[in-house]
Amino acid sequence: MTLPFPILIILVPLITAFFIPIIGWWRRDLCYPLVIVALSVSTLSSVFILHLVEEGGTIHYYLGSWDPPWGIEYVIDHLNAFMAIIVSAISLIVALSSKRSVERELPQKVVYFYCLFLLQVTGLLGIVVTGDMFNLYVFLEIASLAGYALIAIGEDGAPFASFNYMIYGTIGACFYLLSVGYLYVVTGSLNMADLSRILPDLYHSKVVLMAFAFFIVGVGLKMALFPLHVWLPDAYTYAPSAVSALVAPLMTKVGAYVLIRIVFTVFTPSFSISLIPATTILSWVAVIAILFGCILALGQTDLKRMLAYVLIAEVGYIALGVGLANKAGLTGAILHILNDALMMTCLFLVVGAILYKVGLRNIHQFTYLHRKMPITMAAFTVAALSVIGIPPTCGFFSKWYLVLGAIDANQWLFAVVLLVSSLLNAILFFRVIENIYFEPANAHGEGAHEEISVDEAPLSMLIPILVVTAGILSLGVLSGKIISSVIQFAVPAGL
Amino acid sequence: MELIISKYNYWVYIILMMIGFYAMIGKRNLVKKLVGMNIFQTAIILYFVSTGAKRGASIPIVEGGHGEAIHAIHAAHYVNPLPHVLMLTAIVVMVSTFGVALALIIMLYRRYNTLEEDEILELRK
Amino acid sequence: MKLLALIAVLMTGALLLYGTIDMPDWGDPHSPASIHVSPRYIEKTMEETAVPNVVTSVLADYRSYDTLGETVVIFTAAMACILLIRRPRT
Amino acid sequence: MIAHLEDVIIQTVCRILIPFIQVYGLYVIAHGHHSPGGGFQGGVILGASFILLCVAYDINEAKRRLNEKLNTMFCSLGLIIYSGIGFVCLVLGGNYLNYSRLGHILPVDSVSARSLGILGIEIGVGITVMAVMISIFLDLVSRGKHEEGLE
Repeated sequence: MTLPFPILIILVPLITAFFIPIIGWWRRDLCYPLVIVALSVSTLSSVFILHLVEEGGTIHYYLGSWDPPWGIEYVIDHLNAFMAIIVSAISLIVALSSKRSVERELPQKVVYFYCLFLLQVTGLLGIVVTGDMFNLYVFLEIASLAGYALIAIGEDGAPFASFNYMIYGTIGACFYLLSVGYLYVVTGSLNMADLSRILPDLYHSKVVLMAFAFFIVGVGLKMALFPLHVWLPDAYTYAPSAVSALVAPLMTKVGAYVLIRIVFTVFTPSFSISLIPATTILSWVAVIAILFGCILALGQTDLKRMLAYVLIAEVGYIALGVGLANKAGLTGAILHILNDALMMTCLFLVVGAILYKVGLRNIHQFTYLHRKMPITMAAFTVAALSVIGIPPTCGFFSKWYLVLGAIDANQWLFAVVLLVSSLLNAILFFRVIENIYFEPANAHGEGAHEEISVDEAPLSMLIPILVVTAGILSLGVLSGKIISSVIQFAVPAGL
Repeated sequence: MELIISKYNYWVYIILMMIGFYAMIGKRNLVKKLVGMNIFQTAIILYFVSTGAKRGASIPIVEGGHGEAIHAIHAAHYVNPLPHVLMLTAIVVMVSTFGVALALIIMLYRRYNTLEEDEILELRK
Repeated sequence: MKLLALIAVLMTGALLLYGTIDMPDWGDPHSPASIHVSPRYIEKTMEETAVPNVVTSVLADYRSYDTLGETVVIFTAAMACILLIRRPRT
Repeated sequence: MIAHLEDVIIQTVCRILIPFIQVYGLYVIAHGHHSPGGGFQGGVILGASFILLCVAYDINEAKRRLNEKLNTMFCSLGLIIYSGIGFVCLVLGGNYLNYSRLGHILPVDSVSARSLGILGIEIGVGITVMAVMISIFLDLVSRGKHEEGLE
């Protein structure tokens, strides 16, 4: 008998989600604690499972006790466990901070909001731990459907943004499904390990080539890689703030995880790198995505929309790491998944706190905010420094590895682009920080100093922000340890 | 020519899928987009089911399963059940997506009183 | 815009058609899909699950976790519809 | 809004037909082992019988027989049955959804236990699908108000 921890990661939030509508009819205020408990159990299980993986190697869990090519299996290696911790921990933090803003923004729909919140997290976790192509599709759809609904209940433009997201998301998911079908018709298998065993004999088949191409397009749509990003800015700008903080860091990162799985596990590196120039194309697209995201972010005055464009650039970083396809580059990409998830959570939580407290989102109106909300603004500054890549914060280290990877691959241009993008990010965030910390010249009168007293966000929002900020600072110090104990095993062999 | 005749199922599904795909990205009416989405997903279902076919095989319900003596079962006598199972799942996913999409359309109609994309974009300015 | 869409659609269609050249013929009993995984479902369904309908035994037993996922998908759809358009009673 | 239409023929025919439709739905769920059918198909037929009731009478009539609260609970109940059966297998020492473990608590051998487990989850799926169909239909036709007839 195998230990049931792999399934508990999924099962606890899932079953809690079934009970929430029933309990919600009876007592509405029980929903929030239930969500917290379920996500805590899930987080603890995933931490424990990483521990097990470190000690005993890859864990296989056969659902229904059927052997892999026939049944569905859960495969948990270092990369899966790492991703599971990111997803469950970040969703726990976002859930903690969501209480006040949900009660204000959606007073009558708290029950169903939390039900869909849990279903979304379940879907993301299911994508992360599964070892079966079709099972991945099913959980992808759970996460997407919950995401469409959660985004659509935001402010004025939200339903239309969500509708567009749904059209693009469905195209992406269908392309993924079609590729699964293409691989199925030439191999007869749906299991990832089984596929990677059979596929090398078929690498010259046109079907496999098309399947690979449509995988990249489908997953690219889901993770908002540059030319396929059109749905993202609107959707994440208009979503309720708790939802932006959940979906923005996690959905794109899980997409990036699926990309890494397909490029390096289902297809071996020899196919993706040598046989077809897929990784080269991917890295060029990623470079354009980075520059495009940074430059368009410069033109935004709405902080949330600006962050959405920054997110497109961040997805570009991860795709660049995958596209470089060497050890340093991929280490940087996987480390950046973690760092970027933290940075984006922190930034979107801060935006949520500002919206909750003062209701402002135009960066030119942020004057005096540093006196009103000093702690939140300090957290914002730390996260901004991390996005730029200033050394003690964690953002520096993943960019460092990406630059190293670019140099290893003899692509000096990519290294230059990474540095230029840091510069652009610096301009971008100092524009905001300037508005927050430096008072306008004409307001240097006497009265301006007394009027504004400290009026911080409520504790339930402040503590998660502080936890994430502490994470950003401490992971910078710990990144060497994370790489040596987890990520170096997660990088596939043969690179 | 032989290529087309022996693989006509793929041709049919690709033509259907492209009709749906064009409606999804080319049409400006939201309901037409949804109809395109349905055609698109149905085409994929058609593709999957057609890959399960075997010439001269019967439906995948084992004969002699009703208490009579079980003969030797040959896989070649029954069509491949796995694509059918996968497509049951895909149909349900399709129906669910369609339901949520209709709910979104009702929300949009309540708010803007129109379902033309251009008019909605005009109103949002 | 429509022209752009048409070009994208035609290109995708051409790529898909190009991919079908190497696919097995329709109804080929020796295609890889018919000989790798699925024969076990058909041959062992009676002795392993006692269900003659192979689709049911695969759906609800061999790949039952997928079926759980798909039931969760429609549950999600119901919750989404309630969240989006049901008006709470005052 | 369409005026409330009382038509004796339609209502009588529906009253006669609906029980048969529902029995057929139950048959499709239960006979999924031996013929095409199963939880999804049967659940949709059961849901359709309620939708027919809504069309022939109005929403209030359908809600009198299956109110909103009960319906939402059915949505969850089916999935709780499904995941509960899997969880029982987990508690009995097997992997999740390994129905052969049910043989430890049921008076059957492990192969028949798998067959029974399949029946159990088909019932769960049927309940959820039925409730979800009704719920989505009611939300869509009444634009979420659940009060008037078909608008």
